Amino acid sequence: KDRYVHANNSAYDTLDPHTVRDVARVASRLNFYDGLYRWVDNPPQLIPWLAKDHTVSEDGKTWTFNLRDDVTFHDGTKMTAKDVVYSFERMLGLKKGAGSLFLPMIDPGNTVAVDDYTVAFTLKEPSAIFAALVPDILVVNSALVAANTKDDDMGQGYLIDHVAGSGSYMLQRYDPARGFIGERFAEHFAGWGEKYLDEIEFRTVLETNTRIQGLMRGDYQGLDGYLAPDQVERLREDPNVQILEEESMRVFHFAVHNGRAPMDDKNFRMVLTHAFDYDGYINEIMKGTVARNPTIVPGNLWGAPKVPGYTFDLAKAKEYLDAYKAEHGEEIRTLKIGTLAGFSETEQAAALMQNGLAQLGINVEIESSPWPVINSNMQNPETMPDMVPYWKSTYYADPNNWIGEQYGSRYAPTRNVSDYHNAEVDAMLEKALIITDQAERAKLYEEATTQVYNDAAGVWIYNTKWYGPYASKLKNVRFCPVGNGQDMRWAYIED
Amino acid sequence: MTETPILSVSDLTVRFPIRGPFARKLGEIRALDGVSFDLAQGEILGLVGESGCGKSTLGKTLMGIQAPNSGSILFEGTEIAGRTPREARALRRRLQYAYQDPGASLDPRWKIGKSLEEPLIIHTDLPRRERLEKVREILSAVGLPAGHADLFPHEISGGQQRRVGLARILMLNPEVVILDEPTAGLDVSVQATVLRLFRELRDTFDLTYIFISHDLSVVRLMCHRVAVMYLGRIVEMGPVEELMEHPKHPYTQSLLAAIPRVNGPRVTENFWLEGEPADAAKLPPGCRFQGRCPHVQPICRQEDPPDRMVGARSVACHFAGDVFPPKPSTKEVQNA
Amino acid sequence: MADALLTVEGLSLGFRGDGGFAHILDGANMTVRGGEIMGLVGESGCGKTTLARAILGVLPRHSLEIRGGRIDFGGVDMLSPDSAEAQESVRGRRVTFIPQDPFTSLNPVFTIGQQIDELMKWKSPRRAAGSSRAPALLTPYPRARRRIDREKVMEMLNLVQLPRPDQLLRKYPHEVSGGQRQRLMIAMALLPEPDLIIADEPTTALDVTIQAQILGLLRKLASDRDVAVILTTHDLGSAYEICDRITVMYAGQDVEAAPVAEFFNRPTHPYTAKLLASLPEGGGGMTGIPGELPSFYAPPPGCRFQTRCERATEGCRTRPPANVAGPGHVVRCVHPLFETAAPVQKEAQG
Amino acid sequence: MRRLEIILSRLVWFIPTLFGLVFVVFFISNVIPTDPARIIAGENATESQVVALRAEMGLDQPLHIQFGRYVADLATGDLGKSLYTQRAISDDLLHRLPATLELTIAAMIIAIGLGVPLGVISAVKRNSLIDQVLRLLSVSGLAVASFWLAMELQMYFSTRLGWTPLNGRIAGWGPEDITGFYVLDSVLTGDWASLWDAMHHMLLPAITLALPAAATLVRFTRAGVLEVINSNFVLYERAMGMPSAVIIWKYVLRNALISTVTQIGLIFGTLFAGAVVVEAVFDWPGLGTYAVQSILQSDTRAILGFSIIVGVVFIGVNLLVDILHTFIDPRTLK
Amino acid sequence: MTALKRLLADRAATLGAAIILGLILVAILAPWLAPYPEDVNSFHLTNRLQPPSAEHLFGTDRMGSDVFSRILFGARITISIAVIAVGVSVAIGVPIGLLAGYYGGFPGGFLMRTSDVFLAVPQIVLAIAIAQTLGPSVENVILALSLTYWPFWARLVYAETKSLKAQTFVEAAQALGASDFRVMVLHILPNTASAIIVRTSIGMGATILTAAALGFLGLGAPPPTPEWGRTISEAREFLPEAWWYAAAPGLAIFLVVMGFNLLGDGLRDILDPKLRKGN
Ligand SMILES: Nc1ncnc2c1ncn2[C@@H]1O[C@H](COP(=O)(O)OP(=O)(O)OP(=O)(O)O)[C@@H](O)[C@H]1O
Ligand SMILES: Nc1ncnc2c1ncn2[C@@H]1O[C@H](COP(=O)(O)OP(=O)(O)OP(=O)(O)O)[C@@H](O)[C@H]1O
Ligand SMILES: [Mg+2]
Ligand SMILES: [Mg+2]
Repeated sequence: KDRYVHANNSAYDTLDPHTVRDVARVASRLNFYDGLYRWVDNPPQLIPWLAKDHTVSEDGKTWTFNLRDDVTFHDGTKMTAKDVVYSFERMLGLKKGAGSLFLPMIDPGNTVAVDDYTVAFTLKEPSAIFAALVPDILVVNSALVAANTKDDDMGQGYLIDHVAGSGSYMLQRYDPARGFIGERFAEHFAGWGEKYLDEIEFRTVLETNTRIQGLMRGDYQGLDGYLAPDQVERLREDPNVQILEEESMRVFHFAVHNGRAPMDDKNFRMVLTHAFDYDGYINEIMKGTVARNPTIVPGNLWGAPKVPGYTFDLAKAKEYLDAYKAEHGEEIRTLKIGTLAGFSETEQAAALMQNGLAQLGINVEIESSPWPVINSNMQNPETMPDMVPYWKSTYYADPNNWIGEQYGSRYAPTRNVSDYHNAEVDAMLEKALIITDQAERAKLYEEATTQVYNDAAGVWIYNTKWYGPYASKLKNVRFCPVGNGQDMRWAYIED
Repeated sequence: MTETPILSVSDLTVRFPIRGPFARKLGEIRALDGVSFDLAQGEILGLVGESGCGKSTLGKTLMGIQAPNSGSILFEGTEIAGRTPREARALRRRLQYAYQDPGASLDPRWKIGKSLEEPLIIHTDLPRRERLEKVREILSAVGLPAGHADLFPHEISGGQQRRVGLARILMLNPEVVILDEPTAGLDVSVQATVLRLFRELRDTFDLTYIFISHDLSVVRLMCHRVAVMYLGRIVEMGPVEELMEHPKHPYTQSLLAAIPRVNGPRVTENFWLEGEPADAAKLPPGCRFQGRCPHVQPICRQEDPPDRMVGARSVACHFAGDVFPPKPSTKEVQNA
Repeated sequence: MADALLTVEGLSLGFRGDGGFAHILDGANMTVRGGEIMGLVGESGCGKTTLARAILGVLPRHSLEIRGGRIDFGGVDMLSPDSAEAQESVRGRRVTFIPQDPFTSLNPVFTIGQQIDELMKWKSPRRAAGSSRAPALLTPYPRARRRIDREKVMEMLNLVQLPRPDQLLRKYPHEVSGGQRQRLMIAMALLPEPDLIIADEPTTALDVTIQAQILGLLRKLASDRDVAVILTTHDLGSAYEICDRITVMYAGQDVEAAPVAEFFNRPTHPYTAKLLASLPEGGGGMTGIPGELPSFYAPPPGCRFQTRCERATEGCRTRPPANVAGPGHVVRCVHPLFETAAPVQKEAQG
Repeated sequence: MRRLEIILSRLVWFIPTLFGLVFVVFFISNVIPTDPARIIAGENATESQVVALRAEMGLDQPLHIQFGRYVADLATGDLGKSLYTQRAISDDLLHRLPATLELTIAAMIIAIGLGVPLGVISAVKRNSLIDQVLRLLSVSGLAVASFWLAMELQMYFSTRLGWTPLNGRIAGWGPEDITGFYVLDSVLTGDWASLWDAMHHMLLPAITLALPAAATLVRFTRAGVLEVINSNFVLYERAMGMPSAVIIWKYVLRNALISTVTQIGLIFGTLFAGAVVVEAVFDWPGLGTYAVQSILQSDTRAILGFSIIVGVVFIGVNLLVDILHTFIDPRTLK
Repeated sequence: MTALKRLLADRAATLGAAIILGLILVAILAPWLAPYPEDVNSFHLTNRLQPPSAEHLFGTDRMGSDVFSRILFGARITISIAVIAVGVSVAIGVPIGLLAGYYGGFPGGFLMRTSDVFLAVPQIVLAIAIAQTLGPSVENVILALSLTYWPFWARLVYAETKSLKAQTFVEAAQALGASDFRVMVLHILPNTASAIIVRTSIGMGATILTAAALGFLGLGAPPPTPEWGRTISEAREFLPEAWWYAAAPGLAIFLVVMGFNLLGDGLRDILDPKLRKGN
């Protein structure tokens, strides 16, 4: 029996596919559940999954999906349109995870089962990104969930540690403190290749160092993909370990508070963009494992403009600073950078920025907080620190995920945390959201992004490469930035 | 002793509750149970009794350190029981208590001189120079070299500590001093010098003493009158010689018989008293000596005997004057 | 005259501490014969307890320094570490101990019965000689012997007039009164059927009436069983009560030893006389002995009383020999109050 | 009965102390700068969703009303839901409790087995070389930061030498779950391989945890023995010629243990607390790891729950110690 | 004077005192002692994670800074955390314990119950709860430690006061007519001093350990503060290769805590007459 043990850097505290939508807990969603479509490969590609195909109505509002008729859930029940409707309404009802992404586009009650194998969604207005979100419509076994619903909780109590899905693996054991074990679901509709993993175990191992040691010792066959370059380097030297390398879409940048002095002045923001040692950071701290990304949009995605990128140039920064001072006076208050506790790259980036600004006579304080704290602070312009270095990951492979969400007024203040408002940019972003022609959309995004770049609305640093550390024996890991390489149905072990 | 007594105590009662968990009262110790006596100016009243019979409690209650449950204490005609702290403080200057353990009554971190100075700081406005002057005077009065002012309590001997304890009290020119077991734990040779000191100080400073002791022979040497306590009560009181020669209470009788006396008859061989004092928390009804008394009668188990005057003596026994110690054994002690 | 049971000869020892060497015992001598009650008297701090503990071998080892002398109990050298095993079998069996403070000398967390059993397990007279080689903690207490021992214990508890002994055995020490505890200690001292009991101020913690009971009991039991007793006390009255002979110590030296009557009526050493006079009943009840004890760190050479003695001369600067002042009465003084003679040869060996 | 009364009077204190604890921790944790509703609502929630959720959770109520609700829930054993995972905190904590208890008990056993005898030896051989060495070691044991020691031990014994497992409680999924204590469960089910594996995994974390505790015990036992060894009853026992092994290991130790037992109660608490960092290093799936995770996720409610459960265990253990005291020290019943 | 002499006579205590003196000197003189004082805030990214060498005694860290220099500067943080937190705890705990012990009764009981509550949870747990609530910073660590540590002193002083209050010399002072304030401040407090000093010395060590643990958990000072606990947690990522990175601050903590403990032990022997007699 072939087993795969994966060491994850955070806990699988819930198996409910509809309440969370983060990369940390993607493995349970991908391996236990199926969506209407599925993202695969890199660059990400949508392939039909539970749905065979779909059509969009003339007005662009009604999306009709034709479902497969050979899908069974783990308990043997056949999957029908009813399950899809139930699942989607559940997502909207829970307002968590992907549900809250759909809520602005579609109201509850607008999803209907046309027949047993046809589902229709009627949106409030045409949406260019609905398609990108379709893989998030993970279908649960409605009968099973309904049977286990207590006090109108929509089965939350049940699904938190049970699986009611049709996915490639069936839940065998689960312990929120340790992780889960999945057993291959032989009757999966997509069938299985020649070789496959009989059992997958996803285990929580919080310590990076322990994960690495465990992989080298053979305790684990795969790790959570984000490793510091020093660690990647170390793993490379181990003969039992292979490092898969992929282009990724995870842009590391400083979100800068554009609404607060002194950053409300473009000259000062220019100071910031020129005060960061991009090369030092990328070449030394990241050991060259990442690529410079001059804007918020990943360079390997369509819609990214060709701009040179700002450089570390204190002389230039000084000029901008002088210009700023000529207008606003000598005095510059101490700036505050919020970092993510436990994510040393953010700390090191902050320290580097602090160092650069210190040489210009600007004082910076660093405050490190856990992600939930800083995240909730960022969502309020009052409490948003002056700068926050963090990553913008791929939730769906569309430029809107980056430029739209980070700098469009529609997303302020929840995801546009920079308090950046530019009517021109907004107009372009809004237009790109409702038209479906990719070429035209690409142009709009390039323009909008260039505008934001010229405004120096943030300090954009790099686009992550993905390094997948796996046991050498593990083959055929199909990496996709959306699933982070954790869709295990394709992989197998070769002795 | 016809003049009004300097101190007059009547029916003084002190009880200590015994508390268990939840502060529940489990019982009480009758440390003082209706104690009455008068003290004349210049008199030395001895107070004897077994350990735990309430001698110190009586002393401390007179002092005002311990509040009585009931009863009155007249000091020169004024009631001092239940005074406000301020008034009590004024009175305390003239009524002082010398602790049983003089070493422990001195702050271990203070030099002798500083401890002696303290009463003056509290009660007078004397400038420092005069205070130091008084300290020197008093040290020589109790027979200590002035250099001792710079020593710590643990650096001097027990006898010297006792002198310091006295000196500290004398700083306030008291009239009545309660000496609590002033010779306990001292060797006979040291004891003798300490006793002489008390005598001398009494003459010099015109003091009245209450002399608490469990050593009858010392009491006999020092006191005019003696009160014998047993489990919180004065069971016999009277002039010292008379009481010692002809004890009337069976307890006094046995107490006297228990003391080994050099060249006297050997008492231990046929000492008649059996058992130990009853638990102060569980006194039986009736006489508190009933459990050990060789003359016990039914009435003793029912009624607590009142104080009876037999001659110059008050005795708390139903049969005072009628009972005598068992005859000492005829077996003569071999003497040289 | 019976042969000496215990002989202490020229015992000289002290403790090394922060302040230097405290020379506590300086050539101390004592002889106890079988069945006699020997009073060891002297003022507080003169070394009574130290001498008693030296015999019992329980002086604090780390600071102790023995400078010379000898303790002999029935042929066993009680001082030399070489005869540790012989000492072990003497202690608790042939020599037992009654402590000063019955309140703290019993182990508070074991019942009285457990403690007596443990004692009898090791020190019962019925225990076969030549102890087993098993580690002490694993040594069993044979059932048969335990039964007999238990009977003897009950007998003894009755003898010391402890009421309801069976209940008493189940009690913890804090549950019985001081007088009863001291009776218990007497019983425990007698149970191993020893030849000598060392009682270190057994009544100072007790009241006079109880003291009278205890002293009487001790005297009676000791003479009934022909057990010798060393009774240390600073209460001359108690010593007078029950002792056959008395040894007086001053500052770590024995100064005079005499039969009890001689002692009180014909004190020959100036110190003894002054001590007796200091008693409240004595003539000097308010005089005492002027001066203070010499420091143990720098004692004067020779007789240590010389600093307070008005008869002292140059000759006192060497330790006087034991002169005979009467039958069984020896004095170490250059200027005795009564005439003394140099000892005859035999006495010196005694 | 006296003992019952003492136990009851201690139990009566349990409730107000616990209440006070909840009070303190609750109010402290509500100074928090985060908005729980926002965390629960998730990144994609709109402002109105957050407001609605806040109302639903009662977070718009004044603090004292929130506190009242919390206490009322607590009385039914409900510690609320984790802000981050939405799981019932009480379930999470109870689920992890056996892991931590198993580790702390193992550490306790090591600490007692090491600390008490060494303390006795150190006292008996006072001022000797062995005493000096033991004293130095015990001072060192208290000076080491346990998280650092854990890291260094792990680095050396697991990474470099490979003698011990790297992390976790067991290699596989463990024995059948009966009590949640792997050692116990493997014995109950006769799963000897798991027993061995579980103990092997426990070795390093338990030792790390036990070291400071053992050091404390050495010190307290030494002091206790020294105090007792100079007492009159030991003098008496020695004068009566009792074998010294019996005196030391039976009479003296039993008395010295009276104060040591109190220490053991306190130490258990510190072990529990020490588990926070040691578990984090060894990825031990217990309360400590949970606490660290909750810290990283700023899951106030979970930390509140964690503090309360540690408080309960700690107070409970001390209660137990008090009760034990009435057995080993008869004087308490006086 | 004599106490100092006795202290110097105790080898362990002298060592402890020397270590602490050294620590204080290092903290004060850090800018002069450190080979690369500027490395606290500046980086040499090309020089990252160098093993110990002549130039870098303890090697370099993830930003290429000199670990040794940062450790020296870390002493300042450690010292100020310990001194302030313990100082505040003493300032709160001692008066409370004194008043509660002296007056007893309901207020005394209440104060002690309050401290019971704080003692009911291991200190680090409470400190974690507080520090994580307030957010990570040195000030908050100090606040958390002070809030959780004062009961130790309150307890200690309470117990001492209660037993001293029962002592004859206190009663004697009262009997002489001394006011409560006088008795408390002049008689009782000085007699609790040695217990407080001993507890404080050992408390410093414990505080440093707790503060380091908080730093390790990410609840302490923000980067790039050279606080020792956080340095160790930074270093974890680079183990086992960069062993020096974690070893140096770990040893520093060990040494300092050891210093306080040794001193505390020594002081206990010297100042506590009860134990002195026992030895
Ligand atoms: N503060 C107190 N609380 C409770 N009980 C007390 C207190 N003070 C004294 N007692 C009890 O009151 C009784 C009398 O005590 P007191 O100290 O007066 O006796 P005493 O005659 O002086 O004894 P001793 O000769 O031992 O000094 C004793 O049983 C004692 O235990
Ligand atoms: N372990 C020791 N170290 C140093 N000095 C000691 C030690 N034990 C006793 N001493 C000193 O030896 C002297 C004699 O003490 P010992 O206890 O033998 O006297 P004692 O005659 O029994 O006195 P008491 O009548 O007070 O019991 C005292 O001055 C005492 O301080
Ligand atoms: Mg008294
Ligand atoms: Mg003695």
